[in-house]
Amino acid sequence: MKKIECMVRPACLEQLVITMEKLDLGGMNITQVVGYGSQKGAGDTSIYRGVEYTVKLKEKLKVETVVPDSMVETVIEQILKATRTDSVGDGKIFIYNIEEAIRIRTGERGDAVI
Amino acid sequence: MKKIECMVRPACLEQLVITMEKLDLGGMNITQVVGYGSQKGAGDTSIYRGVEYTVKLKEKLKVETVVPDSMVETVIEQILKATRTDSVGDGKIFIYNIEEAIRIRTGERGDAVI
Amino acid sequence: MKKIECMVRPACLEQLVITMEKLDLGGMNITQVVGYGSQKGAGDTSIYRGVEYTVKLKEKLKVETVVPDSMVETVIEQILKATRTDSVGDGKIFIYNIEEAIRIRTGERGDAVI
Amino acid sequence: MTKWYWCFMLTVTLFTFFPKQALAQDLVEITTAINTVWVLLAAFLVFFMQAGFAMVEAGFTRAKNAGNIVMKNIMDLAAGSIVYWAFGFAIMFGVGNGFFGSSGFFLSDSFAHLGLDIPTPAFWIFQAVFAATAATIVSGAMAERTNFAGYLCYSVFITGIIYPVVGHWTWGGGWLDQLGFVDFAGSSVVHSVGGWAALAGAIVLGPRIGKYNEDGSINAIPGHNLLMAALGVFILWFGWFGFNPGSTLSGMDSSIAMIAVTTNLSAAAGAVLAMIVSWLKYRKPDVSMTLNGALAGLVGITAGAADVTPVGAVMIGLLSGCVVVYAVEMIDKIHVDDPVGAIAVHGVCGALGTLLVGLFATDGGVFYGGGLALLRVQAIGVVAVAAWTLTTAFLIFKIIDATVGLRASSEEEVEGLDITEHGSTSYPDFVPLYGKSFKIKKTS
Amino acid sequence: MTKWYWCFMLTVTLFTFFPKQALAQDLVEITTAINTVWVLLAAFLVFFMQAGFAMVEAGFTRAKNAGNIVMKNIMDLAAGSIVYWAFGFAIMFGVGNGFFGSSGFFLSDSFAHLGLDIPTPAFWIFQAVFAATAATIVSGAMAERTNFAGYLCYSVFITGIIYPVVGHWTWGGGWLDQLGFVDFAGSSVVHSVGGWAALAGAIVLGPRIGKYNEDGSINAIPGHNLLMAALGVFILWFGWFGFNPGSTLSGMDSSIAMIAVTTNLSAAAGAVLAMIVSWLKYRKPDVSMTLNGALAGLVGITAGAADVTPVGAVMIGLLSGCVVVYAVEMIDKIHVDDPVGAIAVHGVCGALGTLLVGLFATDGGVFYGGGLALLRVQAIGVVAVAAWTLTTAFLIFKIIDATVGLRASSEEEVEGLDITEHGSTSYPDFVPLYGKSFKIKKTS
Amino acid sequence: MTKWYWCFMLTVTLFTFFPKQALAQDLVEITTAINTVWVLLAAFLVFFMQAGFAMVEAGFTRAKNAGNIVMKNIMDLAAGSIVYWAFGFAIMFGVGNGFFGSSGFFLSDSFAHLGLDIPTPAFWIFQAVFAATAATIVSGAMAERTNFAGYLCYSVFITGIIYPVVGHWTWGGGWLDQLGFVDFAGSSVVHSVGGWAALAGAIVLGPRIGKYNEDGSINAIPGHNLLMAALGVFILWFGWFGFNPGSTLSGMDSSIAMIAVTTNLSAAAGAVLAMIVSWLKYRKPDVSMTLNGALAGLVGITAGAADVTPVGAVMIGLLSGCVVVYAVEMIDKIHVDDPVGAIAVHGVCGALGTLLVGLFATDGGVFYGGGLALLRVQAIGVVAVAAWTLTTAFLIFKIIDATVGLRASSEEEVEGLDITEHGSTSYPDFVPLYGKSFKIKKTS
Ligand SMILES: Nc1ncnc2c1ncn2[C@@H]1O[C@H](COP(=O)(O)OP(=O)(O)O)[C@@H](O)[C@H]1O
Ligand SMILES: Nc1ncnc2c1ncn2[C@@H]1O[C@H](COP(=O)(O)OP(=O)(O)O)[C@@H](O)[C@H]1O
Ligand SMILES: Nc1ncnc2c1ncn2[C@@H]1O[C@H](COP(=O)(O)OP(=O)(O)O)[C@@H](O)[C@H]1O
Repeated sequence: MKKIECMVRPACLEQLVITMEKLDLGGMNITQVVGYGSQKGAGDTSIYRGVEYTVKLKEKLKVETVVPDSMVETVIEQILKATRTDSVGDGKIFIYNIEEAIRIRTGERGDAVI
Repeated sequence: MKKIECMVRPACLEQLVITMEKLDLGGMNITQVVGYGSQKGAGDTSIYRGVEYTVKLKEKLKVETVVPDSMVETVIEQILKATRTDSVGDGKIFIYNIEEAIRIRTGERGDAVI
Repeated sequence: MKKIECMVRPACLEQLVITMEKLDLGGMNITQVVGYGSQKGAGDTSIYRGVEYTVKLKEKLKVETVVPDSMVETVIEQILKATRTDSVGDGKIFIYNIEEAIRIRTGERGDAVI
Repeated sequence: MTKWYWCFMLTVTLFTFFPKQALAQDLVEITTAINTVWVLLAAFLVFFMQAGFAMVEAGFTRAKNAGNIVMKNIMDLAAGSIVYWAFGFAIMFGVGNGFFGSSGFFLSDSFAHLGLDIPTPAFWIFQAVFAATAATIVSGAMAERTNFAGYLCYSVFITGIIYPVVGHWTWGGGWLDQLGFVDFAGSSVVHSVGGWAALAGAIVLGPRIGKYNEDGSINAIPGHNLLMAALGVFILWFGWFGFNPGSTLSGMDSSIAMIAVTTNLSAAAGAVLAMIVSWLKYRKPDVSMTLNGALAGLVGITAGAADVTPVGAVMIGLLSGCVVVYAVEMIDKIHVDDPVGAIAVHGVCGALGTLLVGLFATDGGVFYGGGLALLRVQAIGVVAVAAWTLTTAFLIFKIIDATVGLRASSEEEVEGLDITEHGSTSYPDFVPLYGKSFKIKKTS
Repeated sequence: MTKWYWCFMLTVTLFTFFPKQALAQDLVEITTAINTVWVLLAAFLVFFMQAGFAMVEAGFTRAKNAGNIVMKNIMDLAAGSIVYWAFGFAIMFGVGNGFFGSSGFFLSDSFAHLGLDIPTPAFWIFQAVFAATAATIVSGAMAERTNFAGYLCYSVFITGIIYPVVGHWTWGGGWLDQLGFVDFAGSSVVHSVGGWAALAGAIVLGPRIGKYNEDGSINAIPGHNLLMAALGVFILWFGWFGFNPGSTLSGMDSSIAMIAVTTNLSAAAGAVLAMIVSWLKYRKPDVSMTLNGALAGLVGITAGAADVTPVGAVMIGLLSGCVVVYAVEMIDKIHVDDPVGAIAVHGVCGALGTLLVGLFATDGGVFYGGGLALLRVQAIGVVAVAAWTLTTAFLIFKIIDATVGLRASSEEEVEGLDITEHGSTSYPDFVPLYGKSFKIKKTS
Repeated sequence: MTKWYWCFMLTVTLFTFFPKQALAQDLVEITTAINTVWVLLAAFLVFFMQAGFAMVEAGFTRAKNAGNIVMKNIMDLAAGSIVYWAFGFAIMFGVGNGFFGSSGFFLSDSFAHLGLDIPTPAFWIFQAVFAATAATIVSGAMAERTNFAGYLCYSVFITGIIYPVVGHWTWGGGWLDQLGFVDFAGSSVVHSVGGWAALAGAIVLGPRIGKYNEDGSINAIPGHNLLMAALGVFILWFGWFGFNPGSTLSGMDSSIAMIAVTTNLSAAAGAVLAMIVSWLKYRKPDVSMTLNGALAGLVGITAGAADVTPVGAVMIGLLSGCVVVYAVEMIDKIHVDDPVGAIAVHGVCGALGTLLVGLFATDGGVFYGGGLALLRVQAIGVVAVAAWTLTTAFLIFKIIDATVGLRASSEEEVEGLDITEHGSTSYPDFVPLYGKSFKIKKTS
């Protein structure tokens, strides 16, 4: 099993959920994060009460889903399709290994639960 | 060391903390997430100002704790005990490997810090 | 690639971002979490409307950054510098392996994207 | 019959009828207008207290029930207005016996027997917002676990019967009135009625899940928005300037100024002392207790606002501010779960304030040489109001519980009443993110 | 010329001039004072409705646009006050023809032709806050996607021209007034004007991104803070007690009391019925619909507040509360995106309330034996107001769209207008954490 | 002594005493009632400004200090009311010399020397809420870093001494009054006093941690809830209609209408110009600056509300709205950390408004041919108020700092004053989740 963790723009969420649903993925989790990347607040100078400041951290969503090894590439492809806008700040996808998964409701383990 | 990451119902938090405390675990982290799983909003049609909509994403808590390899099974067992309600939406537990842990306060590393 | 995940005090965020920027890291993510560790609410008894209670969970920030293997030690060192206050509750750093990273904007993979 | 006689008669006649009549009529119109303007504006201020109650109650409870609390408050006001128009007002102020009135349903009959200086509708609206206040006090104590339909049933009963009967006793010429019971603006009639009904409701309902542990120890369930709660208290304090000074029903009555002063001083003293007491007891000045203290001072002074001196008002405020802290704790200790402190603030301090009139009233109070007569009457009133309200409210809640159902299921309570009762979330953008609840496609 | 004659003459003279004069003058001063105090306090209450609108509109929309909504509301009031002082008031109440006035710009000329019992400035401020109300209704329907500069342009036009012209027709002695059109406090003049302008605006703008799917199905975009929206509704209800009773322009007029009663009963009935309808239709009592229902009842009664009985008021409230639910749905179904329901509440229920005067007015209403005459006049008024407002507003919005730009870019809309239009975030601590937006160093 | 003589005498006598007396008495009672009703309602509106201040200050600061700000505001009002009753009022309005009064502590002596048309208690409550306003202005500038006990000490001093002394000078018959100083409703007496005390407090305290960098550059610390701040501004604007028109102390005074108009126009102009200036300077119309602009217009007009024309009011508003933007920046640039802009709004614009009376007063203003005499007196007043307030406030803050302690420890400040000072969290459900702070078992 692999966890696919991607940082995406909040506006992409709806499309992403639709995509995931079509792939019939077992599930996913979404977390509100603030991110810092190549964007680095470039060009985004705001002013609050006369003080100029750079918004260094952008609101992003972290979407995590655990999938069987076999599905990893398909999922990546679909995520790219759903979230790519070709402009800086689109985000990243990270993949890492999950050793075990357990469904709390039943206690069962393995690929079947995800 | 392993990280045990579980997605649970918000209502289980109190029981979970009590459990963790009894196990004398080093620590844990809790994050608010919204999840999407087998529940898939089934049966949960809401209406806002005359428009029917499905609540696709459920509020869950992500609870993470890093434990020595030896404790993994015990912790899983206890988590199951604390959070299992036998109804859809109970959540999942994922296990993965942590290569190193460092206590910021002292800089020390290894199993001792967790 | 490794992910460096650290739980730190909210007050350290600014210093941490400055540090990261100096290291010229590709990016990072910040999540609000509540943590439970050696602090265990010790000494922090609050009272709400006549009822004494212990604040078991402390607000922390989870800062995650994915870096090439070569940079791990430097980054750890810098994080320690930025966030260490030598008092209980400083937090932990966890390191784990990331198998792949993809930049959504371009689809490119590998160390180059982070 | 000489000319001078005619001249004299003319003069006298002119004086007797002409101008006096015109003048008298003009003056009556003018004083009526002043009284009407005053009573209406006071009624509007009292009306606004509904917003204060909603904010205090929502602020002192959890985010997952905010919408439900708002609904209960709006219905206390909306359904309450209709019910009070149809029944309540007739029972309270209609011609009747010493216990209840029975004429004037739907504002149909004359209310001339009241001898009002203002139009009946002005009196009605002032009384209607009072009735809504009594009703809405209860929603706070029953927050976060009540079945909405059940609550609605109760709301109809308190505005239609429980409150009007007590009102008739005291303000409608009933037996307490005839005893000489002093409850100027309703420490007992409004606040204690609300507070004791809240007590009955909280007992019948039982505590919220997670409030009390098996070993009897108590958990804190902090309210979700202290800033809103504080806004609510400011609004209530503001509205109270309609509640008390307005209860003269006359802008011509120059005591309205002193009533505003006693009201303000008592609230101030209540807030200060509740803060100090919480500081001493808990080592830190507690925000929510201080807010309750201000309300306690306001409730306490309501009975005697027109009958005490500023010094008396400060004393009443200090006592109320102190008592409320202990009352909140005590009620919690006997495991009656009142999330907002309504029982302590309105029930206990309402009774306290009514009794204190017997001590501090410049006319008849113990401290002003009046002996114990007034105090005894006040005590009778307090007991009678408590007995009537607790009995009827308890009965009604039990009946509702057995029929419509009073308590939400534990699943509903855990999930939050906003979603389960109303299918909505009060803060969809925050807990925890944007777009959490969007529809993809009905068929998917 | 005998002495008694002189004596007689003296008596008569004294009576004729001296005291009467003094008295009459005193009495005029006094009644003017009562009227002035009343109108001013009513104006202050109406002013406060701006806060209510801001809270309702912000509460019913998403957090990322809260600051933008606040800005639009403040500017409707601030720019509106200036514009109404410079132009609007002159067009509405200046000497003119049946269609518009044309004297008294900048409050310069005399307004003696109005025959007011109050000082002109008192009348002006009462009217100015009405104008601001009409303007601010629109901001809700156009929320979350409007270019701020474009909105400002529109705001100037509605307060300067669209609203004052309708006002002149009805209250300024214009043609509708002469027809016998009854719109006591502005169901049509204020609320329908706002509502129809909102309709024009929402049509020209188009829906928010993500509101309607390609297959025509509708998505819900829940408002971000129901508690704030509820507070807003309470504030509006409170302010309405200035809006309607204040519209007598006289505290001496004893009907103010009954007007307060009809206003309150209609609002109450509206809330109750909207709740019931939503309960039946959606299986759960909907919070936001109930809130809209209260407002619908208030808008509905505004035209006839002084001309109907309490029973009539309840009926008008029930009808408005029912209609508003269906109107909200219908407007959504034809894909006009009105995030807060302004068109349904103010446009539809404003027109409905105006028509219902033709049925329920005790003097001239169909149900009181008045025949169809009044109803016909009311219908003419409703149609005329709708035609004028829709035409001019549509035109103005189109012109703004073609010049300044009316719609925010889709990037701006997705990002949120708070950041893109104003460079600020309304809740920086919550979405999602402290210190999110701090400056490290200008040069870094 | 003929009969006609008697008849004549009778007539005259009747006229002289009888009716006139009765009439005069009635009329006095009536005008007193009108004045009392007016002053009381105005006082209630001013009271409500406390809620506005609390919301503005909490909204413009961080969530972790919201409860602390609320506590400071409530105590300014509650403790302030008690202190002003005990001392302040006597110092301000008691019989005394040109610098302070010294009779009437605890409202004990007669205040007949004031020659009021209203009962003393009505005057007292109106003045008491003014005193609370002056006090509460300061809490904003000292927000997020002040020791609560230290703040309480200061609060007692400003309501008990600093403010009453200035009040005595100007409104209590003191030396400024005798010079002909015009400060109708307190641009200087209330707002500048608050603003300069805020300046002294902010200087003694020093800036919040993280506000200024070592290289002198400035960081923005955005307020946590702009919607609440906006609500606060609406409430303040609403309350100001009590503050200014109420300061006639007479509802019979027909200038109350014009005062309401000038107040509103100045606020409107202030908001519009602050928006425009911020738009030009920062490329985007700034929400918080616009809100400050409205307040600046209100503060600016307060001195001259009764003495300027609508055009003058608009000019004063425009100037205030412009100046406040630059003042906020300038104060930040000299590293005085004022999170809510209290010094700029109340101190600077209060002084500005007082001076502008010397230009725009129709009676004596430079632009109305009055020469420089009035302007000079106004300048003397401004300087005197600033000198007195800065000196005494600075002294008191230094003494408190050295004894009770004025600044919270840096740990407390970082953690947030809600938790460290009051042991509570204002938004436990949001930052970041439900049930964050529950008790598991006392013994565990
Ligand atoms: N090395 C990294 N570790 C963790 N998160 C990252 C990293 N780099 C980027 N991110 C996340 O991805 C988001 C977008 O990345 P950014 O570099 O700004 O855009 P792009 O990928 O288009 O160059 C960032 O806001 C951050 O949340
Ligand atoms: N493959 C997955 N990856 C990540 N999180 C998941 C996955 N599947 C489920 N979850 C999380 O677990 C929660 C509960 O899962 P769900 O499938 O609804 O219930 P159950 O496990 O009882 O079938 C989801 O809301 C989601 O947060
Ligand atoms: N085993 C663990 N797994 C996950 N998070 C942990 C663990 N131990 C500690 N943490 C996180 O680190 C934070 C600080 O740790 P704590 O033990 O209180 O302080 P210290 O590291 O100084 O002893 C905790 O609040 C929690 O968020």
